[in-house]
Amino acid sequence: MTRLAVWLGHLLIFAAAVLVAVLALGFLGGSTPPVHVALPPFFPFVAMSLSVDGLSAFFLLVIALVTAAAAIYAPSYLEAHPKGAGVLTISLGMFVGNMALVCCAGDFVTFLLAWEGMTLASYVLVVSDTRNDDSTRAGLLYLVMAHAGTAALLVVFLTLAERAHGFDFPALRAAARTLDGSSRTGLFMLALAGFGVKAGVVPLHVWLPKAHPAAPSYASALMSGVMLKVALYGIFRFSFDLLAPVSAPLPASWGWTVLLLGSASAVIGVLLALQQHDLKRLLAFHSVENVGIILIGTGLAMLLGGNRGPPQLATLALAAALLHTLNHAAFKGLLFLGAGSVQIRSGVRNMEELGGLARRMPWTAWLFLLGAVAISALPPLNGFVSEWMTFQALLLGGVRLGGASGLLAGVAASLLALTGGLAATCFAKAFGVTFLGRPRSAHAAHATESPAPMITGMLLLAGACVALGLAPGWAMRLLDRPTSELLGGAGASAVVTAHGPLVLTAGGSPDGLGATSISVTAAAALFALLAVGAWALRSWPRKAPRRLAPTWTCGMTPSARFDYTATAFAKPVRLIFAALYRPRRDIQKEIGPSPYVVRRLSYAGEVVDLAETVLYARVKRWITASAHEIRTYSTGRIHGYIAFVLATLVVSLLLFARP
Amino acid sequence: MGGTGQIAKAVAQAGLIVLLGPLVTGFVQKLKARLQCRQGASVLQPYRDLSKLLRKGTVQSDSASPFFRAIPVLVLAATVTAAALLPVLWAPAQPATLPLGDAILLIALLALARFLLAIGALDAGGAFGGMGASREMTVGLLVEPALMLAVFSIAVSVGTTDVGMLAARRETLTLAWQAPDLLALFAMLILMLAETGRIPVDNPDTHLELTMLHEGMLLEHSGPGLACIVLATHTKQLVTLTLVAALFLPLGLARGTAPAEIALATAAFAGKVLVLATFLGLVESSYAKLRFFRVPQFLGLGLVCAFLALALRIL
Amino acid sequence: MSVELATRLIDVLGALLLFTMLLILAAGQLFRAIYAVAAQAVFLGIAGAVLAAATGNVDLWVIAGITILAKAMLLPWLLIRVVRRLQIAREIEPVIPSHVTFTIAAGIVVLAFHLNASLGSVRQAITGNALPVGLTLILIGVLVMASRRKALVQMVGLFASENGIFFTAMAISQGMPLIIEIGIVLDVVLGALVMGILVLRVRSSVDTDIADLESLKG
Amino acid sequence: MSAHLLWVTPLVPFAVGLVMLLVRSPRLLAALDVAGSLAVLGLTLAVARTVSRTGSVSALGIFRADEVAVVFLLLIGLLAMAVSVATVGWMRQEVAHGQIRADRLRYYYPLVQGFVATMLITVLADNLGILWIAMEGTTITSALLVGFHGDKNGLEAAWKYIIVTTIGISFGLFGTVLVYGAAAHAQGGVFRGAMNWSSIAAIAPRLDPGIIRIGFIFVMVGYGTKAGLAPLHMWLPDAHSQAPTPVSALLSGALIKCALFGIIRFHTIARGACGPEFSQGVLLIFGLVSVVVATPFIIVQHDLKRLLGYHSVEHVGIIALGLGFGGRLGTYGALLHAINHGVTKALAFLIGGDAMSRYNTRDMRLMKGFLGIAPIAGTLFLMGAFSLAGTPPFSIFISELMVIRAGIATGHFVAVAVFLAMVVVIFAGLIHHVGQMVFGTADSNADRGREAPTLLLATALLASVMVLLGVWIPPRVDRLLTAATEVIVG
Repeated sequence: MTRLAVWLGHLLIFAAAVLVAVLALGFLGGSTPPVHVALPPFFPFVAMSLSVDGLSAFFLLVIALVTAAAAIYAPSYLEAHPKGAGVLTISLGMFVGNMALVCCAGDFVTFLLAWEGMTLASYVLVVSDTRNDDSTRAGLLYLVMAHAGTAALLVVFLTLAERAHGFDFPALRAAARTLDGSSRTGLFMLALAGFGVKAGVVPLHVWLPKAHPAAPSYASALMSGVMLKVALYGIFRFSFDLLAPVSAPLPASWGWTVLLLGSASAVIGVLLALQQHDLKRLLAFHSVENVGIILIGTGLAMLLGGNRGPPQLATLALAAALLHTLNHAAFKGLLFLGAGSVQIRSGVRNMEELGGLARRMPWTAWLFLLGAVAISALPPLNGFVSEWMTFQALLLGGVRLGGASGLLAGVAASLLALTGGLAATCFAKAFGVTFLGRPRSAHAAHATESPAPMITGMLLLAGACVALGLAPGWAMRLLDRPTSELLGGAGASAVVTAHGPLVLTAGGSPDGLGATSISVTAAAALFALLAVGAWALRSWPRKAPRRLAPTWTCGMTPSARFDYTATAFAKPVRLIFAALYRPRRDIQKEIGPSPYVVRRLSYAGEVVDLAETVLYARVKRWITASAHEIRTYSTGRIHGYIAFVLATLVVSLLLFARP
Repeated sequence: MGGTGQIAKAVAQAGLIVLLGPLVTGFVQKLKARLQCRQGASVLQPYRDLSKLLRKGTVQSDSASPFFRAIPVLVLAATVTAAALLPVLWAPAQPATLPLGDAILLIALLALARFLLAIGALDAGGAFGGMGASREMTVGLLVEPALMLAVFSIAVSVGTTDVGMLAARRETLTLAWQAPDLLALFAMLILMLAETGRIPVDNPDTHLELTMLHEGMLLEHSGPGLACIVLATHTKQLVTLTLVAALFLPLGLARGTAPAEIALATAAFAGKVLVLATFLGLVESSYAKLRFFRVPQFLGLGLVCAFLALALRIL
Repeated sequence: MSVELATRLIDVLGALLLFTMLLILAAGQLFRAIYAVAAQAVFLGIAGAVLAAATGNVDLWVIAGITILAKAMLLPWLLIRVVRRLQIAREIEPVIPSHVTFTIAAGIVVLAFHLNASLGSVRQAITGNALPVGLTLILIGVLVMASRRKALVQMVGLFASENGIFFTAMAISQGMPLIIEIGIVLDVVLGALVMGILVLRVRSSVDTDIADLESLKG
Repeated sequence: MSAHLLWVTPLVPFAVGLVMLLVRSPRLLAALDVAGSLAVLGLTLAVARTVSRTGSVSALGIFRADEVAVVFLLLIGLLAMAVSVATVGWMRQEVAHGQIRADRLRYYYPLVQGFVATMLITVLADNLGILWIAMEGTTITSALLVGFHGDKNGLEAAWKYIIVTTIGISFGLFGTVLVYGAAAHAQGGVFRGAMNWSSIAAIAPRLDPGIIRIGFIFVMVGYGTKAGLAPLHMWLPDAHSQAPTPVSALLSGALIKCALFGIIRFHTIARGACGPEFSQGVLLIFGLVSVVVATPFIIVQHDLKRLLGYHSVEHVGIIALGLGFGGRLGTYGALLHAINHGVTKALAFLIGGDAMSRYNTRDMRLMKGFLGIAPIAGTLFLMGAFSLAGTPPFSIFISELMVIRAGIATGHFVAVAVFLAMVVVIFAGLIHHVGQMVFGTADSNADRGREAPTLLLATALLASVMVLLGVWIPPRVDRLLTAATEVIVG
């Protein structure tokens, strides 16, 4: 009964997602004017409305893509994890619907209500395992930070609304025109903080790696793959649209801030991800990294936009950011779904207890590998395309801007390069330790392949990864409307795929000389040909036999104990960046009769997230301590109560009695 | 010039690199032997090893996944694709109509090869593969950004990251060398040592488990598979040398297909590679291998130089 | 009786009220405090009578009568009964030293007259110094409650400060409407009853003074 | 006819209470209780209808119902009804657990009815003296209810409550006297109805500002004590935590609002006499202080009912802030917030009481997995907590939004910033505590009995109001609130 309901619910969500995707594609492909729908009045003082333009449509597409995959995937996932399936289905629907509403909102009340609805629905998903204290704590942290973010947004919106005497975005836009520079920037910073919390920008990211893994995996996929993007939508909407000055480039300080935050998030996110053993936590930290990459592109677009640089450079940067938004949704969704299969089939999330799954769950393994290659920005998949564009934009933009901003772009470029290398290392570890080698626990040894629907969900996203990687022209056409709306000028495809749909071009080089063009498609084709050739060479018909033998372990009988663990794999990095990790390790050693005979050797180590320990822990401690301090002032003595009343009266008489 | 012509040239140059790769290794080995007052094996020894390996049978780890067999192939393919992106003999006159790729793609392809190799090493299980993979990836994550920055510092001066165009443009600029170029070159030389897996970062000759980086990952490969990987290694080495050459000594590159031009270009190429290979040999026989955890400092130097080069260019 | 005379008399009575108030504040013994508050109520009643005579307002006579009945007889009687039932030590221990209390009281008086001085023509609406005196009585009454330990003393203080209110209320434009006054007195008496009940129940259940309970805090 | 409703409305619960004194059987008492409060609700609705038709109505020269009164009247009626329905189940539980002796029920119910009656009079009074008398009446009746359990803590709370609030109330009386004096002076002598709010408000501009200032301050401090504004609030957590649960619900939900009603009445007069800045300034300060003072006590609180008590302090502060920010928006928001907080807090108290008797403790750290043993009530409680914390789609979010907006509109950026910061911290504290209590697994000795249907009925009703006002303000309510705002702002 419930089973049927759950299936129906998810089918409904799937259908809705497909519908939205089709509509969004049509909208992005066509040239229909923005849609505006007025909602019936719910509250006095307020008129609510929906409006969809290019940007909204693009983000709707992002939402729809992952939602569709998750909706296929979820039901059979829930069968293995039966608690509260009904609630989960409903809250999934609420969650996705609210995200879509945020992207469609035409006024700030709708936006805010949908925004908070999104938060609450995802909170329900996070704490869905009500017995688990960790997820409860994670949910609390998530809610509190989200709430703080909302408070910031509230101030921004209300300040605008006061000048606008209205709530719909056109009015707010008009009101923002009348702002002076400093208050405009102040509002932008507030909005950035508000959205940054949800987007997991360092140092506001601490809730993210706790909350995302706590949810059911397909929900984590949606949170990491999509919800962060909804926050980014807010940033795009505010910086380029609502708060933008009429006929001047965006203030340089905005671009600087975003670029710096982006670079920091990218590097710190991936560095922390590298040290995780919990597969889903690792993926969550990678979301911080990827948001950073997106913000790098965004910040650059802010710096270059408004005729500070050649228009096509700004377009390139923004297109890179938007494309990476879509790409990250695809591969991060794929990876989380894969991790979910591992978790549900084996029952553990800790890589150290996994291993050897590639032979037991081949589909999951290969799809996860595909996602890993994509997220490590390795050719020929989609991750590489958007990162290539970002690099080009940084490079050419850096030259064009020169000076401090240019240098900043250079720094961002180097950090981005570092990020790529770290990500590759991290996923070599994640894939290798989880799926390869020998199983390190009974859980892993008895895991079985997950049912077809789950695989189908992953295949959908995998297909997206490949398509976005190999056919950039198609993806660029999706970006035309958003880019030209936000920056004016020609759309993305006119700039990036000027030399044909299969060729990526980075135009606008300083001395106008020929731009750089590459064709991932051609390279991939060559790669495929060469691979076939090499395969032929490798399996040349020869009499020499092919036999199996145990792995070489210096002559001892190999066992799972010989396999390299995740901790060991990440150790070099841990040592290189020790200043940041502050690693802690303690080794207990039981020695036998002679000090050279070691009975047992147990190792425990951990690294810290500096933002958490330095910032949040201290603030929390301070608040609690002062609260306890204040509390001691209320002795339960009635005389104190009376004295307070008397004192209050006298003081307010002294204060207010005379005009 | 049509797209097909370009592809043809690219494939030809790639083929050239693949063919000459082992020779370079042989040359370096010979040079080292001489410097150690040994006779040393012939410069053709690498070819013999390869043919021997190709004829041998395969012993595969029983704990490896089916994917294990595909890895050498993919590694080789990735490396050769990277080779196809380099200007060996020809420098394109104008932007290609059907471009293949630029320096970023090249570095990314090398990274892909490294990634796959690491996966393969972890696949068999066992400590050495894991250790090799971990260390190789660590070195890689330090080398890659530095390499990119060095390339960028050149690229920003001419506004493109297409290696061929870079070479052509810098040739026309008649090597207007400035401080950034020197810094970049210095960085590049350091990185070259790491990227070709040579002393002081790695030691291609050792098979003592605890000191292996690259070799550690190859332990479980055998026969034709190993052959593919070894070939890939040779190729990668020559690719790195050629990249350095293209960036810093873009001399005598042919424009057309006239025999004379080609001859000149070949000679120039041989000369450049010879110089760099000699450098490799000299360093390798005059330095000791660094402890692994000293390597980051060494590479960090390269990283800093590359970054300074880029910064100076932009400012 | 002429208005000036009434005003002078009211001022005198106000002074007496203040004096009794100080007696309560200084009282070291429960009974003294109770008698003082009773006396205060008597003066209050007299003040009502004076005003009634001055203005010929019949209601004020009634009010004066009620005041004397309820506040000068009923409430003190109630208090004394409770004290007897409790059989507690009759000393009044201060919570804060008495010289501090007196300083505060002095400050309060100053404040009251200062505020009164700040008022404008409206002062004619109130006979004589009724406003500052009433203010002082109220505040010092509360001060007594805040600075003395026993529950009963707090009740005494409460009544005293209510006397202040009544004094001002009478003096303001010949008193409030009769029903209101009656209602107020009724409330005061009821409140006193409830307080008495509470005090006794605590005494019977846990053997301590209710004003000393301090288990609820934070 | 319609005018007579005004004195009939409070008379009904009085009569019911008197009848109850003669009744023994608990069932009959409960039935009478429910019937009485249903009648009250009906009457309040009738009054509301009359007022919405014919504007303000007055009777006997001392009663008067305008829109402001109706707002609070409806709140009281709704809460009285919900609470008495919930009491049925709760009382069975208490008697079963031996918390209350069955023979004392016949004192409990009449007191509650009397309490309700006095509250009704408070909001229906036109004569400020009657207002004061009724207010003191609520103190006396509720003080007996607070101490009803008769244990040491209960009596302590009752004592603190009655003493402190009586002091406050007497200040209120003094303020009333001063205002009355000013009015009488302005009109040159006493006259019929000189003490009526309607007539005083009518001549407010002619009143002497100096004495009105002093009077308003006294009323503010006095009725503020009763309303639990910091730093006059200290009795509040004691009383609200020690009272029997339904009474706590009424105290927090309705009584506080009655005190605010008193303040609002004088606020209007003061606006007229000394201009809006003065009284708004006072309200603003008190509101802000209350919010700030409540915060630390909330985040380190473990006693469920004390937590809710301190939370009431915060919300009263918010209402005062709304009035202090002033303007139509702020006042409207304040009134709406009064309703929302009343409904939500009653809901929280009712379910909290159920939880307390299930776990037989007040310490939230010891109540784990409430959601597990009482799924429906747990869900409702979680909703209530989120609403109290100010998250949409619940009603309090809307009213807080209006208050903040009013603050920004009037340029009180500092106040708004402080307020928002505190709201976030309080949110953290509240959700932390509630999460502790709701999630997890319950230990074995928790009472896993099925949930009392009457409790669920009552709380579900309140919850539906809470959610409804969160997503949609019906036009009738909007009209009412707008009219009330007009009455206050003038």
